Amino acid sequence: MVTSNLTTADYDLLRWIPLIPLLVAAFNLFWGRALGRKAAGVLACAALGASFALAFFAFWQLPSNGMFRDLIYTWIDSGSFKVNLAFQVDALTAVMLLIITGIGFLIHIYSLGYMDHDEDSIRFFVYLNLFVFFMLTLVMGDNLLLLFVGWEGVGLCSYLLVGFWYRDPSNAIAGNKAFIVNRVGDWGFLLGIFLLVTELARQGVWTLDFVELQKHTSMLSPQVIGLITLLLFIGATGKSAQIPLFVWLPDAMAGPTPVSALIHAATMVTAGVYMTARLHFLFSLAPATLSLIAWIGAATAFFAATIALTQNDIKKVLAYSTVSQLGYMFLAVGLGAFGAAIFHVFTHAFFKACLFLGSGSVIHAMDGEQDMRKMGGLKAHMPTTYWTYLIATLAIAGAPLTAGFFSKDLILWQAFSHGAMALWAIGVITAGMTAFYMFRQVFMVFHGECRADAHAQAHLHESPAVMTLPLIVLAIGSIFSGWLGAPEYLWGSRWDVWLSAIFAQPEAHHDSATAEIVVTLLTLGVVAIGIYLAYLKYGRASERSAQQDQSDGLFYRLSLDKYYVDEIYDLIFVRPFTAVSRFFAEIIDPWVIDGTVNGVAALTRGFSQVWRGVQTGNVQHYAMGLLVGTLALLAYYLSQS
Amino acid sequence: MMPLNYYLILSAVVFAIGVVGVLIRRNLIVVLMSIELMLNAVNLTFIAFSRYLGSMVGQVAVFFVMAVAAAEAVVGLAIIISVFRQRQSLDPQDMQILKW
Amino acid sequence: MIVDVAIVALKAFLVVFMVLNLAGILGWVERKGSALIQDRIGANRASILGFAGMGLVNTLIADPLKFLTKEDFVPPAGDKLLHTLAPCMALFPALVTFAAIPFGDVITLGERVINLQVANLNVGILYVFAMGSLGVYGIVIGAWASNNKFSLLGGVRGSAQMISYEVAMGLSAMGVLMVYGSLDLQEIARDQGALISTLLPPALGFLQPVIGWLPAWGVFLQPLAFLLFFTAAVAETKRIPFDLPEGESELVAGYHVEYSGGKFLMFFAGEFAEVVTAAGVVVTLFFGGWQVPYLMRDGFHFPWGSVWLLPQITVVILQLIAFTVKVLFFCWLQILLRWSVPRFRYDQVMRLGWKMMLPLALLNVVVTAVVIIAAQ
Amino acid sequence: MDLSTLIFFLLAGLLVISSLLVVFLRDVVHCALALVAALLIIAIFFVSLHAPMVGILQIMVYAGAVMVLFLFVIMFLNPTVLERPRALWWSAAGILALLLGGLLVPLFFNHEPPGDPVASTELFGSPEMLAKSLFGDFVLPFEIASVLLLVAIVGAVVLGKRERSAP
Repeated sequence: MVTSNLTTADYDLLRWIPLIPLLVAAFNLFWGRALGRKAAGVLACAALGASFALAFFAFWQLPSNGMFRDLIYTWIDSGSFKVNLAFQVDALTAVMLLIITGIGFLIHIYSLGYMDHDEDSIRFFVYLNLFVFFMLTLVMGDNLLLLFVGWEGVGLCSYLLVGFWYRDPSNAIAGNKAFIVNRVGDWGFLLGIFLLVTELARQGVWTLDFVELQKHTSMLSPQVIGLITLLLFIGATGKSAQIPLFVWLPDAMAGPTPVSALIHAATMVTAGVYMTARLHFLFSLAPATLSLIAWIGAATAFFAATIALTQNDIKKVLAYSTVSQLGYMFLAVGLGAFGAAIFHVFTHAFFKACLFLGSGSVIHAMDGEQDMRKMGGLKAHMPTTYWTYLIATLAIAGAPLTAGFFSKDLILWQAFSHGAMALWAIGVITAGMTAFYMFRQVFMVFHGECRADAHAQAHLHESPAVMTLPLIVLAIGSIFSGWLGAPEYLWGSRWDVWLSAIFAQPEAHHDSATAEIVVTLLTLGVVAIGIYLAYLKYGRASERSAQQDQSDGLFYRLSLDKYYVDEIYDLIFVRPFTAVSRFFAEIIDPWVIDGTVNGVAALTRGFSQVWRGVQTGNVQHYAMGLLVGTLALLAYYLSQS
Repeated sequence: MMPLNYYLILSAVVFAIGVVGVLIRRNLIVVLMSIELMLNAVNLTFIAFSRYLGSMVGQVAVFFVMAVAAAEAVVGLAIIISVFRQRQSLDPQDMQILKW
Repeated sequence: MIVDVAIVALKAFLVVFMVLNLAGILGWVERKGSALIQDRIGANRASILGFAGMGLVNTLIADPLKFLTKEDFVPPAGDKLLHTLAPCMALFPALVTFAAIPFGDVITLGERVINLQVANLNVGILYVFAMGSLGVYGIVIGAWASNNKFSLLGGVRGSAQMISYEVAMGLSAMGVLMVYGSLDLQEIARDQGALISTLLPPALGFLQPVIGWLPAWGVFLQPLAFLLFFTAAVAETKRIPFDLPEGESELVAGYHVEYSGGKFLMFFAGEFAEVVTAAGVVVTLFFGGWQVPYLMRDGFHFPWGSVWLLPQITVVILQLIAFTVKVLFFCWLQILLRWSVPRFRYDQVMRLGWKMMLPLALLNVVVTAVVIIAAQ
Repeated sequence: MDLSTLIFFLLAGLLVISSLLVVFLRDVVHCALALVAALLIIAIFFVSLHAPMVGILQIMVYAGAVMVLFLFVIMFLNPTVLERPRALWWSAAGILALLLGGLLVPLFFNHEPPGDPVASTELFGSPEMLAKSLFGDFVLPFEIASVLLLVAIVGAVVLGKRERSAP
């Protein structure tokens, strides 16, 4: 493992990066109505812009091997156990900061247009700002506890935002699902933290501070580290929608699309990846856990991709593709290539946000219609959306010289160069499937003739500039953001240099550039095949209505119904649990517990009824009582002497 | 020169009588008087002890008892007056609303 | 042993005899005095052989006889026992108070030392106050026992007034006690024999020629205290201008409405006995008691140095005479007051006692304390 | 059975009788007078026990001030009804009180009476000695007592004052 030798510097500008969104959220919460919906939204965007500026400023001044700290105050101080409320920014955090504030800024602007017609847009912006605050706390916190606070906070905000349109019960249920499934993960995460603290305390070290932890992890035995990392990873699976806890993410699409873009694509779902990267010094000491992570990652990627193949809801497809991409990231983590994982987080943020926003713009145009089978031929009506969407699709599919190309290939090459051929193969196939379903989507939505009904067609329109501008920016980002991490045989990676101070990069065998190129070409081939199949099935024969896909076989049905995972979970976990709860709610609580309480009360009342007769209110009776007591004492003393 | 016990027993008896007064009288003023009686019984023991132990402390204690007794009598009587104004009676039995 | 007892008994009898007779005489003096003041002739019928001057003797003999032969009336609804007890309670304290007042110096006959004071208490002044405070019971009980609204009112007033003025009286006497540093009246009287010049602190030396030649009487050292004390004493005697318990104009006769005959006589005598006692106390505290200015044990020592030696017996007699004269003077002064000053209203009495005399007495105490500390 | 003993028992008998009267007389004023008598007797005991100062104070404070206050209040309120003692309470309280007396008395018999110290001088109990210990060792309690009295005065005034609003 590496011992972080970062040069620390105090920098009390940091606190304002998360604080500004919080303050604005509070302000809007109380005075937003007075301010008016428009102004409140603009204010929220301004907040994001400000903290983005600050973040960029900090990033600009940050040396790649340096760290900024900002101690606000000591939060918990009991004995030798101290937890500071302090923020830190190192190279890793800086990247996350830029993603969160930057993409968040764009998405806020987009939301201005998207939520324009919504009555509750103030509430929306409040939640959004709050989310940003918690997310920043998560990435900036200098200790595990603060990270956990952010962790729970973003969970809460995701719940609030998924159930934003709470008047439709299905949305509320989706929110509950997201929340509850996350609880399972958080349970593991919390246990992991406890175990870590207690184990270190047993060694006489009381700390949650990342730097301290990194210094002292060597004390722990491998088994303990393995257990800790496993528990922490459970948390990650919850937050980042990995098998087995991915089920909440697709349902979370019930929320407004900007939410899906910001929370469920760009930032929150990558919290798991960030956490593992932040604690890389732990994970890299637990090979067993790492391999498990790698396999789960790969499995998730593949599995989600197969589901995404057949979904007809435009956002569902994107949701599963997100899960699949997250799978890639964890694959990279599992290979110990944290840098690659973060890199993919970076690029993925751009093109997935772009895709979601584009889908949002489509849905906006179709006013609320999400079924791709009712779309088609929108290319003519909304060119900007189409082109940005296409670029983002190429990026995610991994077309050459796009962001996805670099990041995904980096991961695959890591797998290959580690000699994990199975993982590599899965990765490659998944890449192919990714290309397929993404282009299927493009063809179904934008090409062919329109299958929407006349009324919908009537008011098809391009989205306003406030929505298309972020699309363009993101589209540009989804091309060039990848160029930072180009492989050796091109102009080489600034990325690894930037993060080198944080992670000990597992040496990819750069000597064999030819091998790398060959592997890349192979992947490209598979991707091309995927695109071609999609074209065959949907692009060319676009006059065939998509409905007659249903005639396909069992495999298709399985995929379409998401392998019945939800049903299975429902059967195994939900029903028994609800049954038990009902038992407690209807038998134990009213009869046993209330009975006990009421019984005690009745008992007391009965006794009081008897005893209150003693209190006659007559002073002389009390005096008599005094006298009796005195006599008793006297008698006692006399018996003594 | 009397033995100490004589004084002690005497004051004990007076004290007991005072207790009886406090307990049985139905006139608050008399109750207060009985309390004064008890206090004086105690004073007597104080003085007797101070005489027999040859220390002034007993007399000082009596001095303070007097001060306290005076204060107690004054406040007590004031209370009695205001109570009497309220309910035209000095019988503690008529002042039993402070219960349950 | 026996002789000692005899001497004590003699002294006690002497004092009581003197006081009672003085009280009787005062009864006559008051009549004549009031007549004098109001430009009347006054009691002049009781003449013996046409010599009205003998009226004094008459009042001494005839008045008591007249009272004692009157019907002793007890109100039927009244409380017989208390009704009889009250006058005694009124008279008793006035008489016993005098026991603590020295009427002469300590004289030595042969080897025997005789203190011309009935009871030599080292807490004498306190004893005086204690007895004075008992005086109130007479009125209160009498008023209660008469079962008469007027008398009850008189009793209530009386108790309140007595308590109020005891406070002022005690506090004003405090200054004197501080100056002479003793509670023993005999010692206080003796200390007043000295000259102020012996007491003056060097800081006030420039006053030597002005007041140095004065005897160290309380009235010179504590003028304010004298005024307050005298006023309070008059109030304690329940006579005009402080006759609220009696209140002839509004309460008929106040606490002794229902009294007649011998009992009334006892009240009557008790009142005058109180007058005498008050005079005695005032004299003892403020006017040198039995002291004659410049008269030491062995004769006169004048401040300008000349000495006139006298035999002890002469000295003692001079002192006795001086004491008597002073007391008579203050009795006369009180009677003068009673006939020349208008009565107070009840609230005025209370305000005077609590809001004027009490603060002044406190002020006097404080100032005295400061001066004494400074003088040391 | 010398003179002093005789006097002692005489006074003691009087004291007990008067205190009994305090408790068992029915007229309040009689009770008060009986109490005055008891207090005076106790004062005499004080003087005979070489505490003349305290004795005189006893007369001044209790007989002179407190009891007069009692009488004043009695007359002020003038409760005409004679109270009627309660039979039940008679028995119970009487028994308990006797029990108390009976418990206290043997309590004293258990202890050896402390030896009479050197026959205390004339000075013992004189104002000087009382003042010395009062303003020496007990100066703080003394001040506190003064504060207590002040508080009592204020409280009494507040309580006794008839508030305007009252009819």
